[in-house]
Amino acid sequence: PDCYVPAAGVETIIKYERREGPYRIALVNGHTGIPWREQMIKSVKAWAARPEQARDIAELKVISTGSDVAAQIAAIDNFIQAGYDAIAFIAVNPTAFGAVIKRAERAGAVLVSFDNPVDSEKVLRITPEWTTFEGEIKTQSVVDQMKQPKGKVLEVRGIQGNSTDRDRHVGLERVLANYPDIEVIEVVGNWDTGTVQKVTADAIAVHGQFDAFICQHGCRGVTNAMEATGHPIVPVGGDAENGFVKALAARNIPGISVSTSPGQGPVAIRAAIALLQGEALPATVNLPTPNVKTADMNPNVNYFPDEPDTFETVTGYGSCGKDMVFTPDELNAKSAGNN
Amino acid sequence: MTAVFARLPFDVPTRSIVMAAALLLLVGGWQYPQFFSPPYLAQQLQSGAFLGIVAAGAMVVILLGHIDLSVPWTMTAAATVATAVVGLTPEVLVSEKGVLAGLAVGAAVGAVNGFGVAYLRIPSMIWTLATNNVLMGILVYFSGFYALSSRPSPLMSMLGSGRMFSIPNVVFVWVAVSLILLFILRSTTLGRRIYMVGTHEPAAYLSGVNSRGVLVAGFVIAGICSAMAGMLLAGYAGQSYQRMGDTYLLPGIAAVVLGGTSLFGGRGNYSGTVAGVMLLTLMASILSIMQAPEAAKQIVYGVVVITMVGFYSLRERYS
Amino acid sequence: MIIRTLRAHMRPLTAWAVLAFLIVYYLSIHPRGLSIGVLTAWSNQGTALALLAVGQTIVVLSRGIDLSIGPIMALTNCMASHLVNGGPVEVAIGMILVIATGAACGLLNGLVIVIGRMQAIIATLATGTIFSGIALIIRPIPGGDISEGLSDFFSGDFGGLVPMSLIVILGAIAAWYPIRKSVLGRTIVAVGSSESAAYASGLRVKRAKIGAYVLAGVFASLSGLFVGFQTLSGDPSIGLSYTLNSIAAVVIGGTALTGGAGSIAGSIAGALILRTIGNLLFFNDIEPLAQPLFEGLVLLVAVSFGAARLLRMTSRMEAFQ
Amino acid sequence: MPPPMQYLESAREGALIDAAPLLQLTGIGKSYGGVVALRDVDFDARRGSIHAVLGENGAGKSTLMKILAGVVRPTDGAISLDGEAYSPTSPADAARSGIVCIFQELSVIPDLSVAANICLADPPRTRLGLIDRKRQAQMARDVLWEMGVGQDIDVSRLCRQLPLSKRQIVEIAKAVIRRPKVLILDEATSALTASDVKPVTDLLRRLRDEGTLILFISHRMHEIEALADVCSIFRNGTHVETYPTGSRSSDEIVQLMLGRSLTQVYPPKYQVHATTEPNLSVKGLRWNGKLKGIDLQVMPGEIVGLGGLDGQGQQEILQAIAGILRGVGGTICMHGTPLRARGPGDGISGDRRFALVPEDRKYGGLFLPLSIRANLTAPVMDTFARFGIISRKAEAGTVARMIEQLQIRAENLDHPVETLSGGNQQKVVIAKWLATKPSLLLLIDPTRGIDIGTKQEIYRLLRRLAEEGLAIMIYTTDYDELVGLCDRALIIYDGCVRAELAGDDLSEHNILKNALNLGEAPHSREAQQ
Ligand SMILES: Nc1ncnc2c1ncn2[C@@H]1O[C@H](COP(=O)(O)OP(=O)(O)OP(=O)(O)O)[C@@H](O)[C@H]1O
Ligand SMILES: Nc1ncnc2c1ncn2[C@@H]1O[C@H](COP(=O)(O)OP(=O)(O)OP(=O)(O)O)[C@@H](O)[C@H]1O
Ligand SMILES: [Mg+2]
Ligand SMILES: [Mg+2]
Repeated sequence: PDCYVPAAGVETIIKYERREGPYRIALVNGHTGIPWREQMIKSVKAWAARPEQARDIAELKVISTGSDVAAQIAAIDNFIQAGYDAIAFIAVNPTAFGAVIKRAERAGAVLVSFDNPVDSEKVLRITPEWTTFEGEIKTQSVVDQMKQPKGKVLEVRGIQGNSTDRDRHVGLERVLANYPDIEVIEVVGNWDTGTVQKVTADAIAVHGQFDAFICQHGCRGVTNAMEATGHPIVPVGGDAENGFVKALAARNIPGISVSTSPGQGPVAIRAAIALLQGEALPATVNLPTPNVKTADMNPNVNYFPDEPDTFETVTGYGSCGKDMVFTPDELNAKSAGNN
Repeated sequence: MTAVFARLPFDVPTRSIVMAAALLLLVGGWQYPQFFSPPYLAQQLQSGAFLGIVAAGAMVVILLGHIDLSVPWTMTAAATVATAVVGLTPEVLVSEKGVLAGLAVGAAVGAVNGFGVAYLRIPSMIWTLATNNVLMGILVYFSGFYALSSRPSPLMSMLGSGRMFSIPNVVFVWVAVSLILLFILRSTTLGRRIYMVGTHEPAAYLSGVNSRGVLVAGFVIAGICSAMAGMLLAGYAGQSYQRMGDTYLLPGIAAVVLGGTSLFGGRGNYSGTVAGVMLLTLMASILSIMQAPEAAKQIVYGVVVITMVGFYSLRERYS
Repeated sequence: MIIRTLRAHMRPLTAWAVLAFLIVYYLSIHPRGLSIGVLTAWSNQGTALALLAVGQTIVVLSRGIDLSIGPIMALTNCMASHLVNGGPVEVAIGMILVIATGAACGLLNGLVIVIGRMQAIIATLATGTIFSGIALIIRPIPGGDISEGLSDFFSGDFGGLVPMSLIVILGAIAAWYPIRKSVLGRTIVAVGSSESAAYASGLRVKRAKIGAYVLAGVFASLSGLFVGFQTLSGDPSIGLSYTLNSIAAVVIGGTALTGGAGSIAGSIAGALILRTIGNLLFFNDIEPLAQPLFEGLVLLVAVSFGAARLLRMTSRMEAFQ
Repeated sequence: MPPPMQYLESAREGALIDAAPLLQLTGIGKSYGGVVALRDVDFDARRGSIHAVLGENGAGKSTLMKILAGVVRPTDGAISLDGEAYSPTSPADAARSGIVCIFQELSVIPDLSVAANICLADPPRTRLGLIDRKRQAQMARDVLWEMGVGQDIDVSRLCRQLPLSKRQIVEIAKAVIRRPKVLILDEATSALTASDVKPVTDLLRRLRDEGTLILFISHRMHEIEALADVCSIFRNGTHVETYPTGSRSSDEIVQLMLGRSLTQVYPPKYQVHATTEPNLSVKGLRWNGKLKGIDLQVMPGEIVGLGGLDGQGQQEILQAIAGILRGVGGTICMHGTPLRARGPGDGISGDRRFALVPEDRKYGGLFLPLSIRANLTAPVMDTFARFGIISRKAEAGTVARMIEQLQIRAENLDHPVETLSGGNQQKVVIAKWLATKPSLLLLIDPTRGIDIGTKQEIYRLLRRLAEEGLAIMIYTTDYDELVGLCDRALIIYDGCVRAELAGDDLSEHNILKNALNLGEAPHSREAQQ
């Protein structure tokens, strides 16, 4: 389908020999205890449970291995050994999977990596284009919503050492390079609301006022800090957690919410099935980047007053097909149920 | 300089830290004049208060000669349960049941920690690690809570993010917790017994102290402190979120030790812990304002802890 | 005599028995059953932790603790991703440098603890953050390159019979036993058993303590190298969970955190038990969201076995040991 | 009384001057903060002699020995060994110069075997540099046989598993195997049982005859008289006098040690009224194969001693009563009703109060770094607390009474209890338990390592308490004490009461006879002294 946009400069095509379904498919998640990941797992299960998909799937196995890359490698090895047809995973460390990829190749298992993709052309990689995500879309929109493109901007970064953080930072720098009158102050928020709030409040205490905020994840912390310190309303760019979007809408803060949806999970599984059915896909696929400005926000579309603040408002990639849309109720129904 | 140093009240660690913190403020203030602005100082106190409440609990456990590694998920669990209960009972005042529920979670976790350490005799470092993992497991599994609201109660919001006379309310909570703890440690039989059990538990048993009870009480106090910090943090952030406690565990322990409390138990003053919290908080925000890269922050952090703690252990040795 | 020996090694033997049971159970539910591939995947996963647990045990035997062991592993792993690649000579020099770095980190720990007279927990907590910081400097984000030949060698198997990683573990045991029988090893145990007695007996307490941390650093660097072979890259953030798990492995393996008594072999069993439990989840139908809970409960139960001694207790004073 | 200096002079003129001193101390001083432990000490000792060092608790004996052993650096003065300046930096360093010290606090390594402990400092190695376990075991056995205790100790056992007295033997063996020029025993015989004393004294004499200088600290006067060639008396951190053994009467010695005279060590005994109901009665007490059916009774007003060889179950009897042991069979009644204590805490309140003064004050009796005040009030703080809040005033009153009652010499009650000397520390332990007003007092070796003056105070106190109606049961390794202090003594052998001695039957001779189970093997050799 048209949502599998090949990444710029990537020519490689991935194609496997067609096999007969239904397939045994595994999903190997890394970190546990992160709402985004939980919602991702729920979306995958919700998607796989629908009758149209259930036909193709003989077995869906989901595993979370935690932050230990050795455990994740072993999990994938185990599924390869056990003869699963396809394994989708979010890499804990993008560079660690060279050896596994070789073993998968030998055993004929299809690997699909997404969200935090591996640094290898040999497996299918599905991911947002992070530099565009943070740069052309988020940063540009924030700058456009500023009164004039000058002054101080606070950049709230994510976990240091993570490749996503690196790419996002590059995206921001690329855009702001065009605005010499904008001074950027960087702080590290670790993608978690409390830390984001603390470092933002600290920065406000020291620098007085900012003319805009650009934040990666946990951005409710920025709006909270603004409110707590009585900071004037200025544009804020952030991701798409319900709490943040609610805050933008409720206090009419100009800004933008850009989403990396947990719907990446079902997209990846669908791609894996497509590969098993013999379809060809570009080696690196960039997902569309849903986003919405404050002016265009609507309740129960862009934010959900009845859902918790950690809910990811963009439940799926609608542009990738009707089957990629999930209602909150459908996801919640999946929460604690068994496989 | 040294003369002034010697004349300050408090013990050596407290004095050293206060000096170090003053030095930090001076140097920082010279670079960034905003350092002396009341909003900045208030902001530091606010950040410090969360850590301070965690450290208060950590100190009790450390005085007992143990350690509590379950802080991160105790905080998260208390905050999650509290906000979930608020979601179920949104009526004003009734929703404050959430606060009680959160405190109960903290006390229960503390009791389980204390049970394993005191009755099963499992080393606390490993038992509390296990309870921390179980708590995380429970929260991840039942993120059915997730379907509930994660809104804090009015009390939590008021205390966590409100201000009075432009001083953050959390600071008042911290002061109250500190006063209560100081009173417990100095003037109650429980406080005495905490020091005794921490000094040498067999001697405490042979002196007729119910050492198991004291251990459980200590862990319960710590659990309640963690729970309070978690709920206040939820009040501050306007929501509960997973991993909210991760950044408080090691700094909490470091603050206590920087304050001169011995990890072997039985020795330490609460004033030192307060000073330790201030120093760590100041250091963290100054580094963050200086835009120091993460690597530099970590290195500075480690060097400061080694220098300070090494300084007083050597000073104690050779004076 | 044999009974006495068995009794003296009760706790590590129990750990090995539990491990044997888990392995058999794991193989019995694995769709592929016993095969060299399955065995290799299993032992590869546990080896890094096992090596780390060996280092941690040595420190614990001296009644210390090394909370920087994970960061040392991360740091040496990152160094390896710069140094252990290229031609054979380069690789060899690289490995020597990596191990020397581990030893140097351990030496720093030992010196801070002995000369600075600091408690091990706080000293290594602090040095650990320093090592993590350095790791972040030399490798800001995961990546780098590690000799593929070595990787294939160490994460493969030996003649299709034994996983190489198991041989690595046996090598670690073989390397420790002569040390344990040396004066240094005995002094480490003596210091852990009673530091004041060791000092009063004229033993070189400081040297032994420093030695224990240096050895721990060396084993941590071996662990960092092994992770490198497994992942072909360096990652500065792998430390923390490894530190805590190494302590858990030591305890499950029957070494008392109060020092003096314990064994390397027990800790290795402890490490492999922890990893095998993770593996067991794969083919049991456990809800993914329940996995962390399950793992937590298993750890809780595993450490609770330590309480069994209380049942045999004939004097209430024994509880305090 | 002539001034001390004259004694010193006369000693110098005596037979001792024939050889140059091996060890010579001049002007040694040591202070810990404000406390002066040693002041301007001059002290000589010669090769081939057993030189006893006597003094009250806190006189500075241990500090002096620690200086010689390199543990403590003196603040003033100089030492010469064999004519050369000597200032050791550690016990290892001292040992290299030939000075080995057995410290007052045991220094065996619990988790190493007896053999490993004995060969700890310089183990035999294989060609690869590893420790040769076989030769090590052989060397250890050889030393133990040389000491005459070879049959008693299995060298492959862990020291943790040995009773205290055997650990002390290991400690001595560990020092002897190094063949030191100077061997220091700081109360190293205090935990030895009567049967172990003989081989050790024989060994020390042999070493002396081979030319070793033995510095010997003990509070057991009869040991010193039997063993020492020369005695030096210390008081209050100063060296008072040195004299050849036998040249002073014991009254003189006591006077020199205390600076005053001591009339009678043991207070007179009183008649107990046999009509009263027993305070404590124990029937058929069994535990873990170590106690095999013990029956005993203690009347109010009575002091009952438990005697016998060390490790026959005496301590366990007291621990069983206090509820420390688990799985105890038989009945224990106080005032006629069964007592099912789960530890000393159960004796603090209620109408059946008992108190246990434990064996090792450093391990079980005191919180060394905590204040004297906190230590004194540990078991009773609830009595002056309301809702768990301590009333400082009530506490101060109680503490003052305790200090007064036991004559505890403490400078500042807020200082750590570890700054007190051994004897005063022991008084703190007793005082804190008396404060609970027990009607049954159980004591385990309460006068171990305590000087004669303090001992006498403790004996008087115990007698006075008995007169006030307390029932007292005391386990002691000192037979003299059993005879002098107790109204009745139960001699325990192998977990059974071997004999009950009272009145004129209560003599050292009878005690020893029964302790050795009527001269049967294996301990018959030692019986004939
Ligand atoms: N009196 C003592 N009793 C028991 N242990 C001690 C004593 N003094 C020191 N130690 C322990 O022995 C270790 C080393 O001893 P210490 O520091 O005294 O050596 P040192 O005299 O400083 O040696 P150096 O001359 O090399 O500096 C310390 O870790 C300390 O814990
Ligand atoms: N660590 C210390 N701090 C302060 N004072 C001390 C310390 N150690 C000993 N002292 C003081 O020094 C004096 C001598 O102590 P030392 O232990 O040498 O006496 P001692 O003759 O061995 O007595 P005892 O027979 O009771 O062991 C005592 O009065 C004691 O109070
Ligand atoms: Mg002494
Ligand atoms: Mg002494």
